[in-house]
Amino acid sequence: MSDVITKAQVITWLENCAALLETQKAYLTELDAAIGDGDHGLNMARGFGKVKEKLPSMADASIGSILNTSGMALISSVGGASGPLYGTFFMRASTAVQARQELEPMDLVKLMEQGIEGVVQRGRAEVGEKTMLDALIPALNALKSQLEAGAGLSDALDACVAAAEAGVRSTIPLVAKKGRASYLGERSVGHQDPGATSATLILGLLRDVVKGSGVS
Amino acid sequence: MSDVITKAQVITWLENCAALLETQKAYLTELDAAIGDGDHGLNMARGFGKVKEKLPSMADASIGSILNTSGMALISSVGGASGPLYGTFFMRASTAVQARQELEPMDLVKLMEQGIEGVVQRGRAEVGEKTMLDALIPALNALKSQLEAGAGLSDALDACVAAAEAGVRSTIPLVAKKGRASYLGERSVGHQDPGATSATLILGLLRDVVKGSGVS
Amino acid sequence: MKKLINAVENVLTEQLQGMAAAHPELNISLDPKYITRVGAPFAGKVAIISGGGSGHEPLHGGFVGHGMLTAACPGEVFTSPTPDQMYEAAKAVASDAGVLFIVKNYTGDVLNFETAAEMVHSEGIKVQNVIVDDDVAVKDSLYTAGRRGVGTTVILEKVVGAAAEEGYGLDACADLARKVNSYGRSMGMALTSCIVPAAGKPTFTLAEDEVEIGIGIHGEPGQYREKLRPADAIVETLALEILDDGAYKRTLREWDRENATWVERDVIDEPFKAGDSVIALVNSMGGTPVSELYAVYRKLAELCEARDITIARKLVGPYITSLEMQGFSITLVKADAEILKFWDAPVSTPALRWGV
Amino acid sequence: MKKLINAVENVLTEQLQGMAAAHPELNISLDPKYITRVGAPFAGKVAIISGGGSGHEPLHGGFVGHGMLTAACPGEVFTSPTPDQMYEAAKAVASDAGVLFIVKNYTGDVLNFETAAEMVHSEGIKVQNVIVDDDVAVKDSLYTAGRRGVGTTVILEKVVGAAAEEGYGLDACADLARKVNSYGRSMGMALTSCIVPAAGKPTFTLAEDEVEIGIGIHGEPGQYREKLRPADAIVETLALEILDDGAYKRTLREWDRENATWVERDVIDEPFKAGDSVIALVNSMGGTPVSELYAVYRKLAELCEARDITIARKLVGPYITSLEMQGFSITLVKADAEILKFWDAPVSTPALRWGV
Ligand SMILES: Nc1ncnc2c1ncn2[C@@H]1O[C@H](COP(=O)(O)OP(=O)(O)O)[C@@H](O)[C@H]1O
Ligand SMILES: Nc1ncnc2c1ncn2[C@@H]1O[C@H](COP(=O)(O)OP(=O)(O)O)[C@@H](O)[C@H]1O
Ligand SMILES: [Mg+2]
Ligand SMILES: [Mg+2]
Ligand SMILES: [Mg+2]
Ligand SMILES: [Mg+2]
Repeated sequence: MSDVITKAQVITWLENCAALLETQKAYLTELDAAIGDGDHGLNMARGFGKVKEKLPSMADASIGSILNTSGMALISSVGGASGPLYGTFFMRASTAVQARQELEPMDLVKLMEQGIEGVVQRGRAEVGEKTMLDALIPALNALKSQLEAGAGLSDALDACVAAAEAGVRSTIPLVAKKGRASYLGERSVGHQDPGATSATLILGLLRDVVKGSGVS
Repeated sequence: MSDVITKAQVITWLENCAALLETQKAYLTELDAAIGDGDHGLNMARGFGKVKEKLPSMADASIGSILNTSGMALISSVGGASGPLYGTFFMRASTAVQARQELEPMDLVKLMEQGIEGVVQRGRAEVGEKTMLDALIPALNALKSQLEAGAGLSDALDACVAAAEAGVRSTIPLVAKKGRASYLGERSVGHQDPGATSATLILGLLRDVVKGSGVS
Repeated sequence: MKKLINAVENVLTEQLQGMAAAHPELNISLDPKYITRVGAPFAGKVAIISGGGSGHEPLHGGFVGHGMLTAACPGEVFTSPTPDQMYEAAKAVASDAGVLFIVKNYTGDVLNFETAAEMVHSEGIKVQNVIVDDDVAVKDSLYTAGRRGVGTTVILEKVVGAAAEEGYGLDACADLARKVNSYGRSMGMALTSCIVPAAGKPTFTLAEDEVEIGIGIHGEPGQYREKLRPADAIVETLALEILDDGAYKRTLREWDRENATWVERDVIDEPFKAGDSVIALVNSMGGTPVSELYAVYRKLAELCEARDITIARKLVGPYITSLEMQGFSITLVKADAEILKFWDAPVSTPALRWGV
Repeated sequence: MKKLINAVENVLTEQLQGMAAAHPELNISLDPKYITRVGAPFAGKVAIISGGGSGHEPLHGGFVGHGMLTAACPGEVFTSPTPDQMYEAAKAVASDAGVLFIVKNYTGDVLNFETAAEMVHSEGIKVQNVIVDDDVAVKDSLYTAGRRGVGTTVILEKVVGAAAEEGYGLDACADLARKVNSYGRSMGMALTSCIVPAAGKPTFTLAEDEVEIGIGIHGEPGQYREKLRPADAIVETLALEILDDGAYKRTLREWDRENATWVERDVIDEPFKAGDSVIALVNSMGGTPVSELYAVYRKLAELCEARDITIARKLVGPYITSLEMQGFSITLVKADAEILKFWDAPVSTPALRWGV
């Protein structure tokens, strides 16, 4: 593998997201049923299903445009809290890469930084409140520090996904302070956050595609 | 026993009705639940409870007035189909005996004739339609024919009650054609009519009082 | 039994007390129980009085007010009221124009209202009774007490109440009521049973996949029980029973004021036919939410259109209920110009309000 | 699951089709889903748009009409609608006077409406969002997403809709909406759960003698579960939580039209006090019949009177529901002259109608 991410890889990644979220629908929904309203898996599968529908018409578009279209598809089809958050993530991420046809490693950092900034601005959550940010922010930090320390993209993405996975586990003992789960107060302790879980699945697929282990 | 019915006996009879219908509440209600709406026992107990409340103030009244007051109490407290029917029975019966202080055997016949005529006029039912008339009309016929044949009051009342009891049993195979039970059509077959049952209980108590076996 | 009640004996009284607290425009007597419009009697206007067992709310108390009922008499739950209730209510609201009793066709209601009519008449008050018997689930009147009075009652009370408000006399009100009844047909079904507070347990039980078709409004058994089908199929069954019902003939008993006696009247309801306009009521039995009623309305509208029957006006919601029962009923009343005019007239009651 | 539905996937679409058939005075778009008043946009009048998950009928679609909402956006059952619904609805009904978004405080609703506001703004349409957060069952806003938006929404939509009808500008409408929200408090309870069609089984289960206190409107768990008590005791618990609730402080995010950005606003709701007049809503969660609501109203009126709080207006019935759930909620909104004037103003919607 080379140290750039091609447009074809981005498209494969999004296709793989649609496939995986469909198979993980029940799992994510179950996590959400414990501390939310039991629709996160349905929401994500529906949303990425819509993203997948858009991809064929995007063959000639830039990466920025692909991400933007994906974000809009998520926003208009997911609903709930996660729809505008994931949608904002992708739409903001697109502005970091604009008309590019392939991404350098540090583009990925910028893309995630801007996406996460959008999620924070929209959802006003911070790390430790039992949300998707508990996976996304450690993942970004790991990616960035690895790349800055000179690691290759592949290793940096391994560290990124490992941090996201640790972040997901870190949500288990937390009391939710944002979203529906917050109404449960102490009763949210002991349950893994569904949004952090879906975020980690999505990052894992990116790593797989970049490392060439993802299905095309 | 003599061959007249005294006012005291009438009062005892009505008191006994209140007591017996209270104890038979569940039984009558169960019969009604099978082919009606399961309230006949409640209705009758409530109604004769009200009659009993009125009796103390009736000590100096005529038999006609006692029956009339009882009928009015039934009408204003029973509700349902049986309320106006039993109420009408007593109010019409009262017109047959007016200011009397005691009743000759043939007075009882007249009283029942007029009462039943009221029930028929109000409810427009006839024998064989699975109503209280299936007990009342054979009972009247037996009473009248026994007395006309020279029987004493006691024997005539025995025949009267026996005919009512046979009448109640005769309702079991009938298809109801009047009242709520009629909506069941064929499904009403095999069940004993609650109104015929309560009428027979009431006639039985009259016989007992007249024969001196009723509690005072 | 899970209900918002205190002691079972006080259910009705406390609900009426709540109604009185919420509606100062109503006078509510608790003994005997009746609900009247504040300000009644209204000189020159016929007083419209209805009544029946409780448990069908908002019927009838929720329809007392300007342009509809002058008084309502609530019996115990699913038990007809007693004549002293109608008698006292009539005395409270009757003007010189007289009193019209609207009576749903159940033996208990019919007999108690008849007794009341005699009592009211002997007070020198002009009184007339009219019967509502619109439930096509009851097929014949030769072998039964006749069709039950159900949803048409709501529409009749609105229309005749408006006519009385406008100054129709007693005979004109009674004629209009007879017409609305003759023009109206209904049928209902239950998804679940209901619990009469005094009984404490469901009146009947349905399996998780069973429904009861052709029910009345008292949790009484219906025509038959069947497996739950899609809404469209159920609506079609009920709507076609109504739309395809043939001429219905029976004898009704009415008070003859001149001769102070009861007379029999032969009545025939003609079937619906292409070109008719109707008022449609899609009614919840109490526990079915309005969202599901719209699914019912959707199919009903389609079926009416296919038969060239125009739904000129409609009412969708809980209007004649059986406590918390889930299920629905459909009522169609053929609507001519007179009926539509009075349907559209202002009404202001707890449950129906427009134009004021 | 016993419901009057056909295929689970079509529930919402078919209910909207039924609504469209029943209400020609509404335009109903099915993709994306939104309901608008026929005739909109209305020149010079602020368009009032609300929305939220479905399953709360008649909220919000049943409140579209003269004197109330200009448009409503129904999401999937218990799921917030998506921004394209609000965006299309706004484009369909916005006049020069702008658009007010009424948003119940759930993270999903808030975020989707925020996204929509940005989209609508970028179309050059004046837009303002206001939040309803009145559920006192949620105690703090520091550690949660804040109080949920429940019953006050109904009263706010009526009052602000009337103000818009009378020609209030966008800022005036928004100020009035903020005031109504600040003046309103609610709390609810469930006797039974409800079944989301797509789920096919009850969201939670309660034993035959258990109730859930402090529920929201999505079948989410409440504050606590307890044994069924008499109605009076339950009403007292809910009413006192509302009447005795202290000052409630939180930060709300609102759209700053000038700077096209989001700003935070600190808001404090003052407690009720002796001498206050209120509008009271006694609301059915869907499956509880109006008769039981009157038992609730009876006790509520008593408790208000004891605190010298006057119920100036009231609404008793199913207005903001959770499908077929049995239970009720109480909402009290302090009512000043401005609020009462707009409450009394004419309204003509499928679910609320008077004066026209
Ligand atoms: N304010 C927030 N900031 C970031 N993420 C949030 C926020 N609120 C909720 N989430 C995420 O959204 C997830 C729930 O999404 P979903 O179930 O699809 O929406 P909803 O809660 O509206 O049903 C939570 O698990 C959490 O990770
Ligand atoms: N038309 C009628 N004529 C005579 N008796 C009748 C008639 N209709 C009903 N009944 C009697 O009334 C009884 C039912 O009374 P009850 O249960 O108290 O009233 P309801 O049927 O209104 O609940 C029936 O068992 C029957 O004997
Ligand atoms: Mg969720
Ligand atoms: Mg009975
Ligand atoms: Mg009865
Ligand atoms: Mg959700």
